Amino acid sequence: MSATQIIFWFLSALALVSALMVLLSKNPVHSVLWLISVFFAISGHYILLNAQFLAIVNLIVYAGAIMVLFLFVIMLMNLNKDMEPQKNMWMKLAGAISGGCLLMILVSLVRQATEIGGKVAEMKTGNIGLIGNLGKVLFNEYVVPFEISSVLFLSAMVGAIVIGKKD
Amino acid sequence: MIPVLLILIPLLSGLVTFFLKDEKAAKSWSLLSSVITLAVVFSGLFIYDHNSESNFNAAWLPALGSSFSLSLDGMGKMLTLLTAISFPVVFASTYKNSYKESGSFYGLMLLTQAGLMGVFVAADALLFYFFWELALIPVYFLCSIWGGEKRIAVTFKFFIYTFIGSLLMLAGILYLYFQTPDHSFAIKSLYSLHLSVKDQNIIFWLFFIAFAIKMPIFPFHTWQPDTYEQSPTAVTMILSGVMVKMGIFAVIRWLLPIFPDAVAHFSTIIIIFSIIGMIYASLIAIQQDDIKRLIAYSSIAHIGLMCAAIFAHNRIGLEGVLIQMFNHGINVIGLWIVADVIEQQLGTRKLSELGGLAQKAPVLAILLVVMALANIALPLTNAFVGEFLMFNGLFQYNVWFAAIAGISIILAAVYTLNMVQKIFYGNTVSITANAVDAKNNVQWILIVLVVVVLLLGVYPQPLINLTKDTVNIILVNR
Amino acid sequence: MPIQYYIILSLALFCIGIVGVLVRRNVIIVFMCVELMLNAVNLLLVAFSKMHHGIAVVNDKATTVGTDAQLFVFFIMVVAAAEVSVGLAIIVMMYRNTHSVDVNFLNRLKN
Amino acid sequence: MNAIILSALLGVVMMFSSILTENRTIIRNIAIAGLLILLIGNLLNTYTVYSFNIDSHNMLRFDKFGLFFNSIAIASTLLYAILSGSDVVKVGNYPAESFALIFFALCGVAILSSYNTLLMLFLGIEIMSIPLYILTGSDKKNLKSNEASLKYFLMGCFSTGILLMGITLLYGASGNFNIESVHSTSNAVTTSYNYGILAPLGLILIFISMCFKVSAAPFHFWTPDVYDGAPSVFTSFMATIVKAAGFIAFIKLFSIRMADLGPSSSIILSTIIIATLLVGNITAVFQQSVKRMLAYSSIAQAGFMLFALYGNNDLSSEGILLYSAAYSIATIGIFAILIKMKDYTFDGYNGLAKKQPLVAAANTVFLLSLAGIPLTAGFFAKYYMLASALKSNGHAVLWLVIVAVLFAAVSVYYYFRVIQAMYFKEGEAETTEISSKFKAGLVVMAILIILIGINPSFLLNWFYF
Amino acid sequence: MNKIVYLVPLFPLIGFLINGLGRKSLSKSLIGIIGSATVLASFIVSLVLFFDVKAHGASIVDYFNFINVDSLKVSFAFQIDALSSLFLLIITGVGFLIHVYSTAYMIDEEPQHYGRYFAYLNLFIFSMLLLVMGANYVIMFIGWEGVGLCSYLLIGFWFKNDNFNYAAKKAFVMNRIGDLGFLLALFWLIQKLGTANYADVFAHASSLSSFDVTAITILLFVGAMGKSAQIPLYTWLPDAMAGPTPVSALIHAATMVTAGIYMIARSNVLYSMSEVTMNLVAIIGLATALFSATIALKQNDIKKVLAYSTVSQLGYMFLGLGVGAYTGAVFHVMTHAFFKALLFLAAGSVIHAMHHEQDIRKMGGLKKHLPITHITFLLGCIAISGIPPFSGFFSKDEILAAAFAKNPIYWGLGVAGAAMTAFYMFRLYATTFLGTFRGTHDQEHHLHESPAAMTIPLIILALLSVIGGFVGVPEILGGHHELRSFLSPVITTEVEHHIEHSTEYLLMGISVAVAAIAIIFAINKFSKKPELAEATGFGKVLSNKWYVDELYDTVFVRTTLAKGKFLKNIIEKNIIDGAVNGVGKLVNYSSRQLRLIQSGLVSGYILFMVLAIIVVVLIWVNDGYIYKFFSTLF
Repeated sequence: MSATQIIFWFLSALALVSALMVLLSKNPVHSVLWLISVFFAISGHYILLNAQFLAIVNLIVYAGAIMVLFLFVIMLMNLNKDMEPQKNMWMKLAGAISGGCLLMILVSLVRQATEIGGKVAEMKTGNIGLIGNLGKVLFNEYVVPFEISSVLFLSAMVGAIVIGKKD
Repeated sequence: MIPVLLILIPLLSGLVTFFLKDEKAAKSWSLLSSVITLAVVFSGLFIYDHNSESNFNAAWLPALGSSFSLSLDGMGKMLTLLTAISFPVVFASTYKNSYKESGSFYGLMLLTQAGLMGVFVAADALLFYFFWELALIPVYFLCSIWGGEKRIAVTFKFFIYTFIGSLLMLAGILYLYFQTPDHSFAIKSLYSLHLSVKDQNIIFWLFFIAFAIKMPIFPFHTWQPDTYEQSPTAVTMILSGVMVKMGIFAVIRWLLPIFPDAVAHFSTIIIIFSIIGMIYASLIAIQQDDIKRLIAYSSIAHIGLMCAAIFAHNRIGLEGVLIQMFNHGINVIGLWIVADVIEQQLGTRKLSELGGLAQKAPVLAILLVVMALANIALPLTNAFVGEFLMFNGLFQYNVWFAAIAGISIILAAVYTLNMVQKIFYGNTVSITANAVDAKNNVQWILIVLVVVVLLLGVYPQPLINLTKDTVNIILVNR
Repeated sequence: MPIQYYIILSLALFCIGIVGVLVRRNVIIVFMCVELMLNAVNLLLVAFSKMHHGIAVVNDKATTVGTDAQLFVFFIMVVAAAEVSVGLAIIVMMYRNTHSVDVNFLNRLKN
Repeated sequence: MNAIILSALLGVVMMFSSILTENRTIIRNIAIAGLLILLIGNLLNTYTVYSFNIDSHNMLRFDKFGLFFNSIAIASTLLYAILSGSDVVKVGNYPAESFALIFFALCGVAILSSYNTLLMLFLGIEIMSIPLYILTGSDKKNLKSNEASLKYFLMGCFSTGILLMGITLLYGASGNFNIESVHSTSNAVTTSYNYGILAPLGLILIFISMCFKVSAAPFHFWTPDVYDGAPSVFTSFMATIVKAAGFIAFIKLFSIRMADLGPSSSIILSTIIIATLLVGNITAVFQQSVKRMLAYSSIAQAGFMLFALYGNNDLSSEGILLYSAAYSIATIGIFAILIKMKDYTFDGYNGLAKKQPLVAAANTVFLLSLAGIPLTAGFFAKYYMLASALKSNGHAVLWLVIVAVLFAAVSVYYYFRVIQAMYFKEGEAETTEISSKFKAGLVVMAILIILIGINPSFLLNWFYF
Repeated sequence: MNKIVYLVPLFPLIGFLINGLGRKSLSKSLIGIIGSATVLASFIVSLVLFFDVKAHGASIVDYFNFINVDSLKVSFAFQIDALSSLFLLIITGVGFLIHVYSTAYMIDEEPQHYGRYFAYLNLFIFSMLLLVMGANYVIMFIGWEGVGLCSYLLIGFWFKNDNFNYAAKKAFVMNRIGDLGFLLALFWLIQKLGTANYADVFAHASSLSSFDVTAITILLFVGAMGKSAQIPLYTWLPDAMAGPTPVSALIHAATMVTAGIYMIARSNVLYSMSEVTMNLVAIIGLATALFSATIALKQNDIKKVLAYSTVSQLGYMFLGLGVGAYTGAVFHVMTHAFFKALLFLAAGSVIHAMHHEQDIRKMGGLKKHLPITHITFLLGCIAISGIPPFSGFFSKDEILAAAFAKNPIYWGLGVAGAAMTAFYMFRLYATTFLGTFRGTHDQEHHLHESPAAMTIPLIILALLSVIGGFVGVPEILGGHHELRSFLSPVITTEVEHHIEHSTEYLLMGISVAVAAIAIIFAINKFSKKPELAEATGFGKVLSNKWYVDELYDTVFVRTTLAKGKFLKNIIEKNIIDGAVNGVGKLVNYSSRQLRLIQSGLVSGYILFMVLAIIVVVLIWVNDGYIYKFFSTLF
């Protein structure tokens, strides 16, 4: 087993366990922290796939900005206790089972997919994930969506003000 | 040009009527308009009786393969005549009744007339469907606004019931449209269709249920007595005099020629249902205490016979149906007029509360008796010829069907005479003690109707000649 | 690595996210689970991007195949950030009005 | 391109106008003027006048269909602003921002009518949705509004996740984000697996997410609650223009890719159509609030619009345009009247015909149109939908058409309850003040509906012009 | 001569119109004159036609196409031949007398009702004339229903009395049952032969299969049963006595009820082809004759006795038809018209004198108060009893002789019936006219002979009853039976019976003797000690008419009403309308249930979505099998 494989398995296990812990922790703050751990694991995968730009952005935007925002809100609301009201057991069971079923069906279908049989993801090589290459494409071909996403931000901004401002 | 006028005159004058605030003006205006329509029909029958005058074609939705094409054949002429006669008769005989917001009332009535005329002259399936609905919607408002106590629920049932039918028909029309080689709704294209038997057997029912509800035949009839009972009588006259003919008309015009195999295949079952309906409705009519409901069930029985005779699918029966459509319209309107007079004057329609009216209203009594006799198809009244031919046609189809259906003529005598007896004979009761005879307008209208009844009873041949060409088309197309 | 591994990994993460949405009542955690779903998608996109690039690069050294997927991930992150700002604003608004973050607490609109 | 850029700019203009003025009437008028400019801009674009010539690298493609839909959407919004603009500015403390958000949403609509890659689809949906989350919650003190906004947001995000997973799987199979199918020329379809597994699976997930956006059952659950909880003016906007845009996006993608699902596509589609018709129509029957009834009815209407996917021919594309126009005009009208009512229950409409005959008449026309009664635009809308399905599938689809018409009859039941209340029942329908301009607007819309109902080419000729 | 044929029905029609429309403005005397004169005019024209037929034979006059559809051509045509011209004479002649009688009998009515009465009567004559003059079955049917209508109107003439109205309705409905049979026979003819004209039908009758003929004739006979009050459709006729007495005389004795005989005699060609039908007709006729005779034995209403007597005599006529003695039956129609009309009118005279008292137990000894009535009534009784040389003897004897030739049992039962006839007639006579008066003093004080307008018709009819039989004196009694030779062009299938002359004399002797014994017995029994108490035992069964009315009421009327009620209240309300409303309720119910899914909980919604995703994926995995399954459904 090569080092890549070891790292792959480690990161995968970390991601899955952390994701599960997001669900299972009673304390919201712990959930946030576990989620950050998932993001780190995923960023690790990105690095493994040589998508360095995304790995960094993921850490900065997600783990850094978004999760901090979450944490901030939780703290603001003083929710760092086990205060979640108990949910209906049936609902939990149904949720878990149906989620499991969905996973089972999807996985079994994917395993039958012959069109990707034997294909591999390039590890550690390939330079498309490098910031220079991405930047060129982003500001050439992808300039329209890039600009358009500014509208998205504008409206999110307006929304945050409209909704969030205390009258 | 004639068919266009037949639609346009009531349509436009109806729209104008909505804005007439004065009751008198609305009444006179609508009466005038309906008389003009009648004159146009007559001119179409006697003066401008050319092909060019009775056909009209204009582009409407070329992209959809539908055109605004109208044509008047014999059956169409007869039914437009019936429609054109009915409306002035209804307006004149209810002239003394007053309605709140009469402008809207008469406006909606005239819109109904436009719709009915359209149904009878449309030569394009989509157009036909349009008029079919156009005739329905004003009636919905008429009944719901000016009807009796339970009007809202009852009319709503009526509306939804018929609307389901017409939607199914729409699905059928659409299906047929895509089967035509030139993608057209024109009646000619539909007539020349050669559908597979399997297709016919499905689409047939889509059409037939729509028509069966409209006619109505057993077991699709339950909207009818309630609706007749709850509607204002003027509307009931139109409903039963003209509107139920839409169903029969449509079966003849749109069903028989297009689905010959399905008609042959299902005729027995439909005739059986029609006959069950005849007996069934007659038996219930015997038990009715309300005049309007009684006439309603009687009408169901008569329509059942017409439906059975249509599906017997022979010339004699079909000819009988055609002339009976006209005759039944005249007769039933006459009965409603009497029912309306009684209700307006005495405030009740319960047979058990009436009696002895013949002493107070002899003229009305005589006129009703004639109408009642026409209702039971006594010879030398108009209905006899129709029923004679229809039973004849049915007999040719199957002896037993005719025999069993014939029981209804016995039952018809029972309930009709029962009604006459309970209203007019016996001693007067408190309600009828101070009754007076019908007003002049009603008397004259009824006399006119009675004359028509007798004239057509003695000499029905003009009607038969008028509709001969239709029968030829229907039977030849097979 | 075989692409199947990545697919299954990210499907698993995706479904964990779904289960989280289903079983948790704390609206913030529900929202976090949605973010988890988006991250699963991101991971898979990058993996696919590298897969397609790996196939294309055999023929053409300078190929840019796969860039679009990585940019897509970028846009997903952009959108997620925008969504989070709006979402947290909504949650804060709700908390202000009800002092609860229970997703089922507000239940006036039904039937 | 004009519409996208102009609407974004106008959104910014609206934002700034809130700084310049507090007068709500002025804000409304600016918005109306802006919409007018937008409409003109889009029409110019339709007739080959490009004010902005930007190479989108084939990410956006402006065809007649999309541009025409844009015109319909913008014109509908214009009508909406004229009729209900004064009510928009009454909601919350940010009148100008509300309009700004509407403009941003319109930007999303414009993107959805012209997208050519899945990326633009995704962005379009988000740009359209995020303003709506906000507008839904804009009545901040109202718990219903809060709840609606939260539900909408959570479920919207969830469906975005599904959409993204679908896009990803599709990308995994094909290596690009183009909406055209690479397999479209392949041989006759015999099994569902002809196109592999990843691509169809991705398509199914996208399909489901789109179903969510157009509120097709069983992905409709957000609709009644959100439409009910949101401020009525914004419900009006959401239920009409936004929903129609969702359909346009849906059809744009699946008219090309539906076949990739193989023969089961039609069974999936018909299952969803029937479920949608069933849920929408049946549940609407028992509602007591007109607003909630309209929410369910919008689900039912979506069921009919899904027929366009079934047909996938010239009739369906014409039909969906016609449907959008007919449905939008009628619903905007009904909501405009609803907003004026003091009581949103059916009983609240009792006797409206006596007090406001003109309003009641217009409302009747709108309701008749929604019910699909002939001589109204709604009839031809439904007609086109059914015809398109019958045209391409003929026999096999007949039963679906029959089911659809039966449900249409059910829909008559609840639409006519309003008519009954207005005309046949006694009561004192209380309304806020109704200006004569408002009435004039209603009359114009009613006439529009009847004109299209008599001859749909009145509208569709523009399409071919 | 053909040119005046239309005048025959036209006159009464004119009378109907004048009296009907002018009943409020015309004076009573004018009404009476118009009513009678129009019938007299018809009678005169009929006489002319009669002699014309006698001289030149039959003719058909075609007026216009009544119904002309495809191959079916029904023209409005009259056929004047021996049979119809004879009936014309009977109808217009007896009709005229009864009109004259009525002018006096109905004089107490208000003018407008008086006018109405004559209008109805004229309308009846018109319809009856159509019935017999028609040249095809359709015209006959028109008259057939027309007379039924007039019968209805006249039975219910005093419409204030609900019992009369019920009787009228009963008559009409029972007639309609028969009419249905007639109609079906008519359709059968039209289907098989494509025509309803007598001439064509009889010419092509041989092309009909024996089944067709039997069916047609039986169905026609059903029609005759209704109109001519045969078992099982006879019960309306006694009830029909609710009408004014002249009406009973005209319609329910002399003319309308004989329409059935006319029809069968007219269709003799067809009937003779079916042995089954002939036997059926004979048996039904005989049964009716006997059955109603037994009932007549115990009736106490003067008109009821006559009514049952009429039913019984009609039974004889059918017996005659059934055994092939068509002429005999027609002959009996004629003589019966004379003496039964006479008896009814005389009874009317009695009732008139008794101030509308009809119970014979309250009469008695009227001989001296009403001499003319008494004599004429007695003559009528003798005539009906079949005592030679009164008219009834010849006609009845001819039927009985033919019956003997066919089957001696028929004859035996016929004679028994004749004996009963003689017995009840003279019971009636003795109770009414002999003995002492048993009514109130007031009634006795007012007893008086009727006016001339009433007695003159009585006298004329009495004369005819006495001599009317001489047109058909059989050859063994030295006659030539002119009636038979006159009718022979129409009745082409008369069964020639060959009985030894000695046997025939013996038969005559026996029947006359039996009748005479019955008469003497009856006079003896009832002139001194009339039967005043309510009958007991078997007599009670008879006086209650074998409880047939009750039976019919239970079996038919009530079950029909019950069915109607059941259908109305159970089937219509619950099942059919219930199904319709049930769909509505189902929608409503499912609406209430379905909206519960909309639980308001986000996690619930998302759970549904996830499940739906699973389902959709599974459908797809299924590779279109579901699709194929559905597409094979259609």
